[in-house]
Amino acid sequence: MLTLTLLEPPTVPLEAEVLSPDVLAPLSHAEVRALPVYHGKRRLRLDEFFEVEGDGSDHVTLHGDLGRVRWVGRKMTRGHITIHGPVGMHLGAHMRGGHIEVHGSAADWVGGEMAGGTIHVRGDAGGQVGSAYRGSVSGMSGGTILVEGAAGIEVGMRMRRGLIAVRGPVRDFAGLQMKGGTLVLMSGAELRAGAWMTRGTIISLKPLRLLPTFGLACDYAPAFLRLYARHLAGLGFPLPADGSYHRFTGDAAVPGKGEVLQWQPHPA
Amino acid sequence: MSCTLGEVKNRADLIIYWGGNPAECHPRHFTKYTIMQKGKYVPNGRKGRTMVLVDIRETPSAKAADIFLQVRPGKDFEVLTLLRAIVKGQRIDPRAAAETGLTLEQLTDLADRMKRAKFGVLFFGMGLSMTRGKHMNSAAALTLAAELNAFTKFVAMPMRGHGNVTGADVVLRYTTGYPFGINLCRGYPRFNPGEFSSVDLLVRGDVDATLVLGADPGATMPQPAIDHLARTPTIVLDPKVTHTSRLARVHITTAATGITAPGTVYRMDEVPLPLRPPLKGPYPSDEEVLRRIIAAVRKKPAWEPDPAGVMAG
Amino acid sequence: MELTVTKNATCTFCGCVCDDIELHSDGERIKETKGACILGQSWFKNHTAERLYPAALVNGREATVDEAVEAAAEFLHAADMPLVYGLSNVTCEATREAVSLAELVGAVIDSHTSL
Amino acid sequence: MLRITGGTVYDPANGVHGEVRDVCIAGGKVVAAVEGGRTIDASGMVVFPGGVDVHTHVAGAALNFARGLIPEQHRKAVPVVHSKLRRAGLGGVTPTTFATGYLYAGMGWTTVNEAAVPVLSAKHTHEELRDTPIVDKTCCVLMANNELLLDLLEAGEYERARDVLAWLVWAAKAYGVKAVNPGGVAAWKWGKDAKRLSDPVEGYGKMTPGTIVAALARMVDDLHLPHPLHLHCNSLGNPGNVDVTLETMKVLEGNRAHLAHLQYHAYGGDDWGTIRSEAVAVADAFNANPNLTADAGAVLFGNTVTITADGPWQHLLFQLTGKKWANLDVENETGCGVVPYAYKPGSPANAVQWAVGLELLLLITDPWRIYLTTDHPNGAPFWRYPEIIRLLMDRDYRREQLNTIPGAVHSRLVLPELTREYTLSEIAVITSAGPARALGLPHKGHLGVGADADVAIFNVDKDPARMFAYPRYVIKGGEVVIEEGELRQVVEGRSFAVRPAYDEAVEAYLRPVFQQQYTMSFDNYPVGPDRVHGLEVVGPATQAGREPGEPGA
Repeated sequence: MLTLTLLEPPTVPLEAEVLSPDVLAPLSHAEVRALPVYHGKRRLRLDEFFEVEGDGSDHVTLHGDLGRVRWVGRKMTRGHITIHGPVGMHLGAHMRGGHIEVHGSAADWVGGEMAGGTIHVRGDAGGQVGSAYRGSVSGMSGGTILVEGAAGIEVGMRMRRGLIAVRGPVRDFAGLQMKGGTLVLMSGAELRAGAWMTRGTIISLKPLRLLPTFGLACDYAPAFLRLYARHLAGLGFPLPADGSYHRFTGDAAVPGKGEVLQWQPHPA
Repeated sequence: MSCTLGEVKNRADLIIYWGGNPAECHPRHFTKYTIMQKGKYVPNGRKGRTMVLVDIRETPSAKAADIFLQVRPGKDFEVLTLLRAIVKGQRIDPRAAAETGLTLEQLTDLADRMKRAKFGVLFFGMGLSMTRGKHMNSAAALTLAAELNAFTKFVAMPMRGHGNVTGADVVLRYTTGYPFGINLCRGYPRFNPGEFSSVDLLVRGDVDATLVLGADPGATMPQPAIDHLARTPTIVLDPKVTHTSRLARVHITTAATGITAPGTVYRMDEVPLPLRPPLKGPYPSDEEVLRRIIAAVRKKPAWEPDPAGVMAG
Repeated sequence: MELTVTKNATCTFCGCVCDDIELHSDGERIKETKGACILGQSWFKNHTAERLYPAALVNGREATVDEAVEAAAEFLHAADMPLVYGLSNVTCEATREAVSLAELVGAVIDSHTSL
Repeated sequence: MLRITGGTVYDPANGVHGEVRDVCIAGGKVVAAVEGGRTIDASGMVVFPGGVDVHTHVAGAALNFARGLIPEQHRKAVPVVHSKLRRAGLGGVTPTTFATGYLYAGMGWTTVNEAAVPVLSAKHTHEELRDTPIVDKTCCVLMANNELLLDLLEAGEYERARDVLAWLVWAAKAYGVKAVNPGGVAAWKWGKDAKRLSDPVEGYGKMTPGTIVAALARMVDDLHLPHPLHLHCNSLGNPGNVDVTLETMKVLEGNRAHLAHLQYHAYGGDDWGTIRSEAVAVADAFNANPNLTADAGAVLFGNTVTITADGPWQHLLFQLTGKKWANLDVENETGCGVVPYAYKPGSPANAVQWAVGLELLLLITDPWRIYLTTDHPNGAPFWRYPEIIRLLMDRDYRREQLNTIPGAVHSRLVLPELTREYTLSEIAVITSAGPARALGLPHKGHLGVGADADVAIFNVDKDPARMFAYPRYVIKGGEVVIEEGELRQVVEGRSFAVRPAYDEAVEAYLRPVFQQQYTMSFDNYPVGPDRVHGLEVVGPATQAGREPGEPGA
């Protein structure tokens, strides 16, 4: 067990991609303390910012106001990171495995281009959850991201596989250019959900203001959804047992074969 | 999908302005580059061209247009996306289309004109690129133009404002690979719009000193950004004492670009042009002041980035 | 007084960057702007060769350029994460130096484009 | 002053093929002897003249356009971290300007020819070249779709066209004349192409690609430019384009030409499914035409970005790959397209392209006429040249690599049958001596007395890829820039330009036509000599006189 407590919030962003079990687990206490972090343009030691308790471990706990601490869990493949407090951008970016739990909010790019593992944010998340970085062909290609609070714009942009579920409302362009995977919106989204999507599924429990290039295909309660609902319920995101779904397809502009399932409380 | 403005002058028979008001913001655009010119392959000038204006309100530019299409505010992305679908022959629900403020008929007519044009051009302004959807609105315009090349020759380009912002883009790209928002804190260029864009950096309070040149954020940025500029050391190089100068720790008056300072600037289509300053002023150029600051920094203990601090892949 | 004529001058007010302007100036002010549009006219006439502003200000007080340059260098050098911002109405030659400076002080460099 | 002692010297231009001898340097030049100064002990090492790249795209509007299009590739690139010596930048498929200089010098290359410059944006190209350190530079201006020229040729005014061309070359401060897809880009302005040499060019009555090629090659020879017409043939990259390439060799009628990236012009077959190598036919015809030189335009498997003034080809690539595409047409002059691309060994078409580049290098008998290039970044980034050297020098390695492509493709190639292995001396020819000669730079590509002191010193290594990727020393203009494989000093490069003779009265013709067809002022069009960093006017065809666009006496 390794516990890191932020002494005081950094004055400029602190890039700390070393805060990953893959890097930390094999190290001694002293080695952990000496790891490099980047405070703006300065390379400094980890222990100049964090009180370090314990030796390197697959179980890492972070405490404090980490809102400016970026790249936690970058490229991690194993282990657990638990964060008590807010955390900065790029949490779990390019992650391949393991588990990140945030008791607080996370900034933009949670799970950017992640390929596997689980990220659970108890508070809000910023924009670009599970998204592609600028220019990349694909965003998230596997794994699970659960957000209990709200999320920002471009959630799941260009995602190819995996699951993103957001309990709170999300802003514009959810599932932008989505190519696969599932995006569950428990409280709906603002504008342009599913814009330019080619494949994949967006499930929304609230009505969405879809683009005019989406068409209503049918009204149904698909069998696979019951299975999926069981999986989601296990993650704490239960879908309603009653009602049915409007199934929209689009985006015809691409043209794409994505589907948007919008829950209807009363069967049509 | 772009071209230099002479291509438009010589060839374009369909000219669309979207979310811009050239009559007031780029007054000579019509007469020097687009609709009014007699082109090599458009010998009849204005008569040989169709101009379409798409905007949320009827600006003075509408008077110059053959067709004015009034889009409901915030629906530009929807209209461009609809056009992409219509161009590809996709079926659209007329009621859904009508929510944009334009009828399916109007949209289909525009799509047909675009496909039938011998050489079409779509100029998009800040009404598109700076409203809700921002870079995706621009992407929609560029994608539509690219896809139209399956039918005819079609280009799109932003109506960029402010003097030499295009030149900044050009120089940043060849020195760093990226057009704007470049982080050099680790000694090499990194790019992530939103993370390294000035407004975001200042609003979040991520930076702890700012050098401002060729801009007046103190007059244009949101208040939290201005507050941060006032709170942290700000340095301004400008031909005038600006709003930003007044909240800055340091202001240096510099020569005015093209009036008292020589050099190179780029037109919105990335054509480089020399400056011929008519006056000799009392102030040094930005270039010279920057060189002097560089020389002063070089006298201090060097900041050396960590060669091992490369964030791979 | 004899006016100096500058042909094919370039106006940098808007993105059109018209380079066919004829300027007539008396050494201190531009008196006539043939070919410029209404925005260009006011741009050219709004700048003169006069000394209307102090050479430099440091903490709101007039200073020499050398003092201001030294203060600027000190702030940027000392900062952990400086920002170089703007570049919308400076020459490419100035932008080129701005990149060099940004590199030297480990800054973020950004233009008006990102707004 | 510098003496390099004990090295095994390869200086094929002076008949030196692996002899242990000293190279002495003073004043930036190779000299017969020096007294004192530094000595580099190159015992057991190999000494080459600095590399010369006859065809690359390292600076200018098109490349810079591409840079902006591929942030995802930049993230994967090897960065250059700022230091006291080095400016920051990125390597990768479109290196930034400073990185370009470091990377070329870092593998012993000291002169590069930027092969595609529109006159309209030549100022920009020179700006970028100014920030491309160490290497010396030349550039070629794009002419084969220039409407000022085509209109004159259409009207039968050859001599005035030649004067215009000469004026444009100097206005751009260029070194050579480039022709890209002659007539095809002009047609592309209407969304059309001109693939065959007899195809009419959209917008013209008499012009065909064939007449344009013939006229331009003749003009370049009439003007005695040091470098022949730099020719990107029509129908680039299309299956079955071998006929166009062979016909192009004929319409040149004995005028000199340098055929750029020949690999992209040596295909048989009817479509992408049946594409096959026609390297034998192309090499045979090429061998029989001593007026020609060529560069390989070799392809290596991996990610890159394709950039060419050949707009129609780029639109086709976009349709084939369905990925990003950007196109930039330049008024009255040219256009360019940009498509990020990955060459995959599993793709039969890509496998053919990979093989054809090597085949041409192995089948063309005279190494003095074929040069190593990848048409950077089109076939592969230039910093991968050492991998190609290994493929040329080591047939066992070549055989291994053949196993990585689909077996069914072998029957469409001749590569499996080719046993030739390049010698070190031949490598020195195709990377330095040959391209220097083709460019007409007498002070480059050799180590004789009077040559520019550009020298690369390599460890002897069983693996030529490693050997040529990491020189022990690189000397540029007499200064040691790389030592023990590391950058030690950054020097500025020079820019060579020619000033061909033309009748100054041509300006009186050009001015009104220009004002009608262009959108900038005629007087702002030429690049002033003061704006070209390290400008050095070379070549026999130099004319003194007033600057283009400047008022006459």
